[in-house]
Amino acid sequence: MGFLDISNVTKSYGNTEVLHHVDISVEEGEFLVLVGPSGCGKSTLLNMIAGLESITSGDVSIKGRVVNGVHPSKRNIAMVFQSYALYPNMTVGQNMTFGLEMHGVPKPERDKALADVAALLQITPLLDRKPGQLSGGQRQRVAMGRALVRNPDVFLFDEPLSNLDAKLRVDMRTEIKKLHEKLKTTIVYVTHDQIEAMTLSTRIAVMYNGYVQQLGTPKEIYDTPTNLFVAGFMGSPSMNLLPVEVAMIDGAPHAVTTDADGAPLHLRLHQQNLSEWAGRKIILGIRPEAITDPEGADRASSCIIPMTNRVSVTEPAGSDTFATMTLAGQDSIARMRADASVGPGEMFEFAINMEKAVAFDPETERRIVP
Amino acid sequence: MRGYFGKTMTVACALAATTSMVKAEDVEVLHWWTSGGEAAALNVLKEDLAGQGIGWLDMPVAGGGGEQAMTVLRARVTAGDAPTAVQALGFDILDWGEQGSLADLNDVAAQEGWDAVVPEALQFFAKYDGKWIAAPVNVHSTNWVWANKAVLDDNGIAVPETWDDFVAAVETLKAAGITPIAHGGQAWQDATIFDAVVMSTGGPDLYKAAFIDLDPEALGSDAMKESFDRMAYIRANVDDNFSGRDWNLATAMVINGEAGFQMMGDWAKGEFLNAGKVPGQDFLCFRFPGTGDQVTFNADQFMMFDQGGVVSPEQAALATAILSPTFQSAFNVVKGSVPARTDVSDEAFDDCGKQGMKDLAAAASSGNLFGSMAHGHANPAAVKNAIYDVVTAHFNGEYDSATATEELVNAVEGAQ
Amino acid sequence: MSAATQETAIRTGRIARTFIYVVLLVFALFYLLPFFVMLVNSVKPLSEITEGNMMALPKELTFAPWASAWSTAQIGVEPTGLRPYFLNSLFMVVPAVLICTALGALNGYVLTKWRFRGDTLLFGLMLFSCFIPFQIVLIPMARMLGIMGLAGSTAGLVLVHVVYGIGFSTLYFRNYYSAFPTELVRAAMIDGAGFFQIFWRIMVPVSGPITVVCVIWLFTNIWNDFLFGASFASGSKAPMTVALNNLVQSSTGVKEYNVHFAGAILAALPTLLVYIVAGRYFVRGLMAGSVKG
Amino acid sequence: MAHQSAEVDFRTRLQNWIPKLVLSPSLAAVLVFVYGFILFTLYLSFTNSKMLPSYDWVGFENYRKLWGLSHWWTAITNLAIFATLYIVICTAIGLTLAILLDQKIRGEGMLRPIYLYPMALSFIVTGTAWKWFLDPGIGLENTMHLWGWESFEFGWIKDRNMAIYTIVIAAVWQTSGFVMAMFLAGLRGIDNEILKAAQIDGASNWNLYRRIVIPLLRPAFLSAFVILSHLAIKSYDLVIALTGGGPGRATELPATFMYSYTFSRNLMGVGASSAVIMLMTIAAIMTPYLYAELREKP
Repeated sequence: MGFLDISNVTKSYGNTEVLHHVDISVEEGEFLVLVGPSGCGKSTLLNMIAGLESITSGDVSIKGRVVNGVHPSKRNIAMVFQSYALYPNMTVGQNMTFGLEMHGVPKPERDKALADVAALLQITPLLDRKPGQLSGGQRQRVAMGRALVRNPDVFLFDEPLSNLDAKLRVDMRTEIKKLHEKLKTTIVYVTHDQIEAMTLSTRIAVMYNGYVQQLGTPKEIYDTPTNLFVAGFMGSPSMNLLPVEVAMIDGAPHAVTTDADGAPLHLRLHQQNLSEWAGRKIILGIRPEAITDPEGADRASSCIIPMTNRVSVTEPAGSDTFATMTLAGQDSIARMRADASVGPGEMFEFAINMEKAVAFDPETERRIVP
Repeated sequence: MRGYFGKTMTVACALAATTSMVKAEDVEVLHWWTSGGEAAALNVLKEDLAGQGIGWLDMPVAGGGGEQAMTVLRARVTAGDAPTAVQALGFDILDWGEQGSLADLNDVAAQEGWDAVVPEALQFFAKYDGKWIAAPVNVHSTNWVWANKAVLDDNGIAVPETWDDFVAAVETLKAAGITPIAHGGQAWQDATIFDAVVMSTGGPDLYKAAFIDLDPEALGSDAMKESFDRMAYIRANVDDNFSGRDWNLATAMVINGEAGFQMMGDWAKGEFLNAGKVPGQDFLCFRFPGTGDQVTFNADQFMMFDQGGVVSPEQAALATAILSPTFQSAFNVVKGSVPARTDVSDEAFDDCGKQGMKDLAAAASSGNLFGSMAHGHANPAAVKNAIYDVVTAHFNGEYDSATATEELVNAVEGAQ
Repeated sequence: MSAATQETAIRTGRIARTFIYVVLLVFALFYLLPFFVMLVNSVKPLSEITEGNMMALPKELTFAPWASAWSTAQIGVEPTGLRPYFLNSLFMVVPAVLICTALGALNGYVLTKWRFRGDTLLFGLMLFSCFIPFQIVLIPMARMLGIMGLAGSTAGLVLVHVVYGIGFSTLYFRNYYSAFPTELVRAAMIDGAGFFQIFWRIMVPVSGPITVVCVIWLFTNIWNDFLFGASFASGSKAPMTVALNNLVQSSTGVKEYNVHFAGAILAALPTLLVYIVAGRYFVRGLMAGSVKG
Repeated sequence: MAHQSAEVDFRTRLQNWIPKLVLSPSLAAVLVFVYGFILFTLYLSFTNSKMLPSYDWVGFENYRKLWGLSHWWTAITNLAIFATLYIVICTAIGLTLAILLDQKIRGEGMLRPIYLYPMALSFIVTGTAWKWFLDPGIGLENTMHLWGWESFEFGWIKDRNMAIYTIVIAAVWQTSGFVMAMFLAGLRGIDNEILKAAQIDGASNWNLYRRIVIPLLRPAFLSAFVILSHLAIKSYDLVIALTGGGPGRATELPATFMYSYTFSRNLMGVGASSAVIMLMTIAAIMTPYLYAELREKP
């Protein structure tokens, strides 16, 4: 039994079930990110943990106590909202200590907690201001401060960074990560941004259509996505998903497809069990960074194969250069070193790390486990 | 209604309630006499009661010649909170009598001998089912004509005795560039003239048959059509601006010499007096031509609401005070009307007042005293208003006389 | 200048501006005219009114009508003027407005922040109640007040005004609160604030603008009501409008128009004051919610 | 809340009930004092109630009578004319004034209360001022004549075909300022960036208002419509003070009709049936509006 247990939880509005049998167990000090496109049920799940929405069936328990139906304020949780939800009529200090006041904490203790947290977040000079006088980043800090002051069992974050501009978002991301490492708190964090999910979490739950599609460490999620949705959703640029046919060539399974000019292309598959799929179609998933210029190829890999193809577009992104080509009749992206010399329309010899390639069953959309 | 339950509810209702608990020795009086003279006259009554140790809770609601007060009364009675005494007119009193809400004043009446001094036509409205249910205060007669004496003299016009005299006088004034008739175009004012015109045209027989007996034949008769023609003539001789005008602004036109005549009840006298005019000297009052012997009246009375089967001593005192000759005289001198009892001395009254009293006594004894249709003393409210509709529509040119006569029959029938 | 003004991005030329000012002033005249008629005639002797032109300025200036309307005019049997009734109105209008505003705010809060199945229907029912003509409720209302023992009392009158004011006050607050972020309420819930604590500490402090709108609306309507006042609290507890009506509507007495107009202006002073003082916040309040639908 | 495996504390359960408890007094009041009374009126309309409510059932007799009255037809025709003109003109004037007042006008603080104040006055006496003003003999027409414009004519209030329009004038006078405030608030709430963008796109002022601003004011239009239609239907004081329903019965409205039949003519049954017809009309107009409005924002 974990620190925060979500067992077999569902949520229905009327006859429509919007969340189906969710099971997640979070250990103390873990940073769990719920990620998924909007409408996937991640915020609903968070609100159910918070007690803001009722649980249709199943249990949520915190520290071994089932909290279904327990008032939000009695769950010893704190929440940071997307809009920060700072009370406009109160000063920063009042905002941060409102929860303690409501819980009957005496004023001297409140003041001490406030001073500590304000120092930690470096917002001490702002305590007498009203939220309206703060910048976006400052409000974000205050919102976090309000949660920290409570010293709760679980922190809940509801897309806390999505209202910030790009640079601030990266800074705050780092800051949250630092805070977590320092305070070792248990966090459930909702976002639709897979980079936030990857960078912050100790574990990720990818959600879609009311189901948890995959629960695992960032590396598991990234390298071995359990299905096509997770594969496509996680990673940027997203994984190239190529419809290919498996054929046995020289006793080894190969993916048979076409290149940009329509010429046949045979890619040796790393997974031996794909022999069973000979003559059938699969979807082959290759991350952009597994298709590189030969100099950039991963030398540790045991299965690098060459492929010549025509490049249609190149996008230098500073640290890398992305090359778009047609593979299996669709646009695919390769990630090359920044100084790789390639131009649009040119033929180029790529190196593909087939060890990193994953195969999916086109019928079930699930990964074919090696 | 004010039982135990009611009180607990009041307390339970967090709104701190201060209900109008009428103290035993107080009378609560609903009336609509709020203008200076009227209220001062009523104060005589209040003082009288105060002399007997009876308090007066005043509850004035003006508007629409008592209509507003009647609406309020209905709310009060429905709420189970009826006032002690309520000013009322004509058929309203009988309607309340029919509801059984009024106290039986027969004992007081017998003691004071009301039957002998109150004219019979008036008793009709003060009694229900043989029981006195209201104490009459005054009698207004409504078939008066008011004239500016200077204007009449300047144009060599004598007081017109007949319709033809009147037409001649009107023509003379018109020729002289003076508005012959001052009038305010409101339904009740139109109807006030209509009362007099019908009385003049068809005599008391037509008036009684049409307005009191509601005889369809009388209502549709040629004489009725003739009356409408005369209304049309009057309409042709008021100024273009008459519509919607208050009656007292019309009176002001006579006072200022802009117009020659106004047909209006005796309350118009107050306006003349208030403007410093002297009856007989500056202005004249006479009966509408052709109605010299008749009086159409309306009478204000006070109904007494039943206080649980008995007439309370306060109600008896109030009723007695109302019909006392001193109050009758004091009040009516100020109000412009004449006393409801015919044995009051006319000493305190002015010329118009004296004549009014004489006319009333004469009409009462000769059977020429009739309730005014226009003022709700000839037929019930629904019928009255139905007649108003037709008279007003005709006066404003919507119907010609033939149509109006026809519509009158239909309207009265429909309202019964 | 108005507090609600914000920089308008639209530019207009000189001729257009002149035209705008002319139009605005013409309308100002249109709105002021009846008031001018009332004011001018309230400072004339009666004789000047009955004989002359009512648009003309007074030849003889007199404030006697004002004094009379306030303290000596005949309202009932006693020549009390409007003065005693002023307090009656105040005792009626203040509690009614306070209760009705408070209920409206609470209802708006529930209907936007504590939604439940069927809440919209309930709101629709409340809103539709604004449209009921008062004439038809008079008799049944009298019966109810009688049953409750509130007939003829100020408390009864307050109850009546509260009941028929709730529709609009709820409408105003509901529209206002629906634009207020629900996350704040959720944050306060997690912070441990209860239903009333959230209302009092979070909602009320931000409700200033809409409260102004609601109070102005209710104050004006209740202050100017005649029908209920006359039916449920006449006599010595009658509100100002009933007294004014008694002053103005005498049917067979002498009509002192100058006193009537003075009385009318006196009776309207509180509402005029409310409009002038709170007028600037009024537009701001409307802006903050009620017209955003 | 199907699965209650854990401690559900009392406070939480209370918290779930408090909102409904808070709403219930208002709701109970509305149910009894509005809907209860409507049912009562409906019942009365089928009885032969005269001065006071009675309980003698007469079926549709009152409705038959009602529709046979030329009076009633006048009243509903007048309401149609009055309500349409009143709502349209008030909205037009309110919108125009709001737009003009939004042009950074000097003295806006002075003008606004002038436009608004009529709403604060009761028609009991303002009606008299209007009546005088509209009276050709003593009001505007007379004044114009005195000023030398002899041919000026304005006698609508005395003309039974035109009198209803004078009611419209006075009603517009009373409420258009209020409507102006609503539109002004709407205008002030519009994001200036939208206006700037439209100007950069080359829209003239006219087009700017017609194509951008007025469509954005939709909520203000709707609020104005609710308030104006409710005032139009309830207009009573106005008619009584201004024309008393005259000349003749030319300016009778359903509200005055209802009052007159219920209280002056002691025909409460007919009065109740007219009230029922009126309520049905209101419901027919308002329900689709309320439905659309309330459904839009779930």
